[in-house]
Amino acid sequence: MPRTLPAEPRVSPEVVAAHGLTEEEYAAVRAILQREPTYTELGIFSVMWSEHCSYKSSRVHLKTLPTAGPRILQGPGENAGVVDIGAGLAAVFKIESHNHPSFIEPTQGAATGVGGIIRDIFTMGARPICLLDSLRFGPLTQGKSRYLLGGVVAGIAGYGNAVGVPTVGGEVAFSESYAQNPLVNVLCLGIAAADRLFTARAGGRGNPVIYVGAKTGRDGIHGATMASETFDETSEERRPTVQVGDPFREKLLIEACLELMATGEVVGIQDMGAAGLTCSSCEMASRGGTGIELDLTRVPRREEGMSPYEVMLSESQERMLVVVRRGAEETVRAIFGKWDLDAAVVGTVTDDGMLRVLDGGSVVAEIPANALAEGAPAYRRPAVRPAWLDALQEADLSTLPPPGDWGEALAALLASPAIACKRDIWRQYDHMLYLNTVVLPGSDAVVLRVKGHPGGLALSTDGNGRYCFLDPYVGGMIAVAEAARNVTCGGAEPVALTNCLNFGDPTRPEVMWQFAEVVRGMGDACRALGTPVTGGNVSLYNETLGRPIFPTPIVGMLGLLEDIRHATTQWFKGAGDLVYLLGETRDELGGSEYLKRLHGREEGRPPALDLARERAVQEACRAAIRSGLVRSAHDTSEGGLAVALAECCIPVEGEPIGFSGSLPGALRPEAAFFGESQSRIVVSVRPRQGPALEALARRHGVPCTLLGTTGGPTFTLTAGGATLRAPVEALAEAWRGGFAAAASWGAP
Amino acid sequence: MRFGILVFPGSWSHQDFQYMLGDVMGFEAQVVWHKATGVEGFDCLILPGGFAHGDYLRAGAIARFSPVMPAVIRFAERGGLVLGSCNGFQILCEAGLLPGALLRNASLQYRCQWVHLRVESTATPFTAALAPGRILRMPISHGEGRYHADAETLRRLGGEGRVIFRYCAPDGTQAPEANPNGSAEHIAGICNAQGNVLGLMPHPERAAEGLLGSEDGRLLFDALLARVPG
Amino acid sequence: MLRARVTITLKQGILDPQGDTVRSALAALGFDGVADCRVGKFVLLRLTESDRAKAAAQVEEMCRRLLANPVIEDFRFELEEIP
Amino acid sequence: MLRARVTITLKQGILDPQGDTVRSALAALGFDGVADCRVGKFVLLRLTESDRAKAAAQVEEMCRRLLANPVIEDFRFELEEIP
Ligand SMILES: Nc1ncnc2c1ncn2[C@@H]1O[C@H](COP(=O)(O)OP(=O)(O)O)[C@@H](O)[C@H]1O
Ligand SMILES: [Mg+2]
Repeated sequence: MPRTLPAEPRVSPEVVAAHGLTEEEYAAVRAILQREPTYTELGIFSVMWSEHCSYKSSRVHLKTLPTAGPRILQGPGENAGVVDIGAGLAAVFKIESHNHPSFIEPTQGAATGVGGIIRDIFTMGARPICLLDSLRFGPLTQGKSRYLLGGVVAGIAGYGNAVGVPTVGGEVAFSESYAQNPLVNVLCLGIAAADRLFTARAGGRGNPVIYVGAKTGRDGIHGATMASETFDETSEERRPTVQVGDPFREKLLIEACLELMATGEVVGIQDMGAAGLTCSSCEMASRGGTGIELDLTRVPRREEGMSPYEVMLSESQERMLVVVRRGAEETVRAIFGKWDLDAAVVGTVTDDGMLRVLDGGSVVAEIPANALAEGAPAYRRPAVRPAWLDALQEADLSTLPPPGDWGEALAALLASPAIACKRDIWRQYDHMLYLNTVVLPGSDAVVLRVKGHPGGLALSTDGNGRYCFLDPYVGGMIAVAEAARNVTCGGAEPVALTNCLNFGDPTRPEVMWQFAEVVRGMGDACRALGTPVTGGNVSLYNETLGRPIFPTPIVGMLGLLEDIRHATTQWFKGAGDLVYLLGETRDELGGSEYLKRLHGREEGRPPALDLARERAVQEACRAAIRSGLVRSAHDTSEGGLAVALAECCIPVEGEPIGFSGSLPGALRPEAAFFGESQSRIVVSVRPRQGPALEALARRHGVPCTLLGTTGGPTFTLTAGGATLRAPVEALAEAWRGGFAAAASWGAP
Repeated sequence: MRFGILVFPGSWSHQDFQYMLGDVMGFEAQVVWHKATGVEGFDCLILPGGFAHGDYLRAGAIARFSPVMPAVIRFAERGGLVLGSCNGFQILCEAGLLPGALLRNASLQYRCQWVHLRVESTATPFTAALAPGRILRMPISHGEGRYHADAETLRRLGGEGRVIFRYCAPDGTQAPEANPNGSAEHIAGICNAQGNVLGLMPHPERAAEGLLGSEDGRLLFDALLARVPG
Repeated sequence: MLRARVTITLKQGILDPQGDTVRSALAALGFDGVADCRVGKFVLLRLTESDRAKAAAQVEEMCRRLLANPVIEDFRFELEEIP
Repeated sequence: MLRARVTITLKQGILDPQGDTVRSALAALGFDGVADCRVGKFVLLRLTESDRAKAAAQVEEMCRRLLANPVIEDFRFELEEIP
């Protein structure tokens, strides 16, 4: 029976409620312990059973996602997913959110998010080689959104650059729904030897449990609980939970941990992320089927007078927990000493299944580890289709006033911050370190070579919250399909994905319905496209003052190139090439950027998705790339065909190349130009290779339409009896300058 | 030719230099931990990019006191070749091996991008085989690369042919838009009076393979090969 | 004329990696008499206001609204007369 | 105990884009009484030395060797008694 320290507050009903536990959950705690918890134990239960750590609302749905495949070495359940990429190598990757901290303090919130996801990767024994950032803010017409954007980008740059992991891609989108609740999702990928992976399991009774890294302070106590609450007016006052990242220490931690792993002495290793020492110790014990006994007096600290409660719940950054073979303590100390990092034996592995916490001589907590981890509650919460959805979906989009000038409408879309070139963001990130970036940011997917491998990897993050808002099932499918399509355009075969699910308060039946539908859509798309889910992260309670964000799944797709020479970009390569459209254009304007930007409406049904067609189009595109036909490939996404073609014309730097052509058929012009029909890819080929491409498409059963030719100073597209014409220079200016103008970022 | 590539806590380009010099160019290249006290046996030392000691306080300020630095200084004084790129350039300035200092970029933002450089002088072995005026394309990646020196120093550097690279437009002209960080006189790289110590903000190791978009970075080391055979 | 010397530091208890690193660097140089080190920002403002009380109120307001980040930083300032 | 408050600024004549940016940001917020703004660094050192003269000599030396770079920066410091 643990001793309650005299200084600890009494566990009253109010204290229980303040810890976010329901009455039923508290009853379950008492049933597990067969007594009242101490204050420290209450804190431990509260963080471990928080939504953030326990996935209590989402688990039943996540279980429906496909997670297995011949290439999958590790699916969900460890710190990151692992994919066999051949040549004896494995790609280890995962995406994670840091939405709530980034709203309170954008720079440090985003920075510590980067630090956290990097730790998840090297924990598995992989050297982190790249990051991608997926961001959502309110409209840039609002000063607060510009401030958050600037702060978040500075935070990612500040941490990622210094720690030496290049940020090679990402995406950013804007909507009023994120104004009080920005999203900051960061993906990290690392490379490991496929036969030298590490897991977060505590094994071997008597093995030492070693704390390594930075010292513990009162940082972010209850961060995990904060990420499990909605915001109100007082949120910005929750100062003490803000943590400051130290990329320098993290860099040392990466090197020291990889060096330690190479010694063969490591039994299990886990980073201290949300819920710090608590989460890492009970999860390692629970996964290993063992117990852990910790002595808090041995935990390195940087502040005086910290209580056991504070030490267990601190979320100080840049710390890891390692279990090594007995007798290897000195090896650990020597390696960490070389890197000027703390390493302290703080406990031992036991075989009684308990997380036992000692403070000096007395036991301050004693809980079955498994009850905290796998044993956390799981709910199938009520889910109800929102009543307002029908009206939104049925909105009449048949009679939209056409713009005065189609060319100006295109320029306006190209300058829209959602579509405009994001160079102003990515040039603040080192995106070339490690000499891998073969296709730089700016194209559909980033392509990385992998040293020691004949091919490489392509990556893209995608997720259209507006589509999901208008139809979560279709939106969920499209998130997967679009990410896969981007990777295909880069010349790679999509093989697996990680995802971050950002939603509102799960106790609202409408939000829960959105969640369930998005997951159902993602699962169907994953099965159809053969891309299992290797893990991810769920971020709920993304709402402020009762207004939830758009349901926003972010998919991070991993693609594999068997030959790095297949790396493909979206840009036309010269004048006189033929431009084709793979796929089909339908009358679909619902949920489009055109509708939002030019008509201020976020309504209608998102474009339909036929998964068989999607798969065929992507296969055709990859086959064409592999056979050497394709000079450029670019999928159509936000802004539709006209925007996609214009983007092919405009490289990030250098001279744009014109285009002239038409889309046959009887569609109305706005749908032809700007509708966002799915499963379409624009490719260019040398003139004499047109017939070969057409034959290849026919073999794949994919519609293939000759649109026109590249070259000249103008961009001309005819469709539905209308002609869109603009000087390609003017379009280039709109696309290249749009973002800086909207973000009020000065020129160089 | 044997290269020693220094590694400070927080360095990150040493791996890239080792790959470029060793795997791509076929030199012997070895990393040297900053706590080493000797640098015997090397013909050329590389101080790579990164954030040594987090670049806390000032870039390079703490690294210059690393245990290895006295040996680096002796090596340079005896005429050994030293190349500092990015953070390495900053450390060389802090250590007094090169004049001036590198300040925060005028944009106040980090910049990672391709730039063009004009070879201004052949006063160092690294550029001895290149024609002055030649344009090279290489990436930069830094937040503190704005070169500063007092007027007298700038005059001397110019007069003695010690400005080795200046940022320029693709056609070689100098324009403020082509200066990515606001450096004085568009300076991207300088050398010491003897010419054996070169510091530059760009990353030659990132421009050594056609796959990555440029092979111009190799030229600095090809030139070396031409001068010091073996 | 008045000049404000504003110093801004991270709040007590918030990790200051820069300060910690500088302290170790000083110790490595032999300066072992530094018990603690915090690194912050310094802002020097030349003011057109010549009334001390008014100037102080203005600077206080500038710190609150822009110069310091109230979430993680504390500030302090003094005014000095300059020619 | 003694505490040193060290302020470090860019030398006169060196472009300080951060100072200029802060000044414009202040002006945009309506603070138009700022004639000039410079942004520098602030280092707060808690010293174990209790003798003022010795402490001052130590801090002077720390500034010269590490805290400030004489090519670009000036420094100034004061000592204050703390409990
Ligand atoms: N926040 C960001 N950080 C880094 N790169 C970004 C960011 N936002 C966009 N990019 C890059 O800009 C390009 C276009 O992004 P996006 O418009 O999302 O493309 P797509 O519509 O093909 O998904 C991509 O190469 C992407 O990596
Ligand atoms: Mg795309």
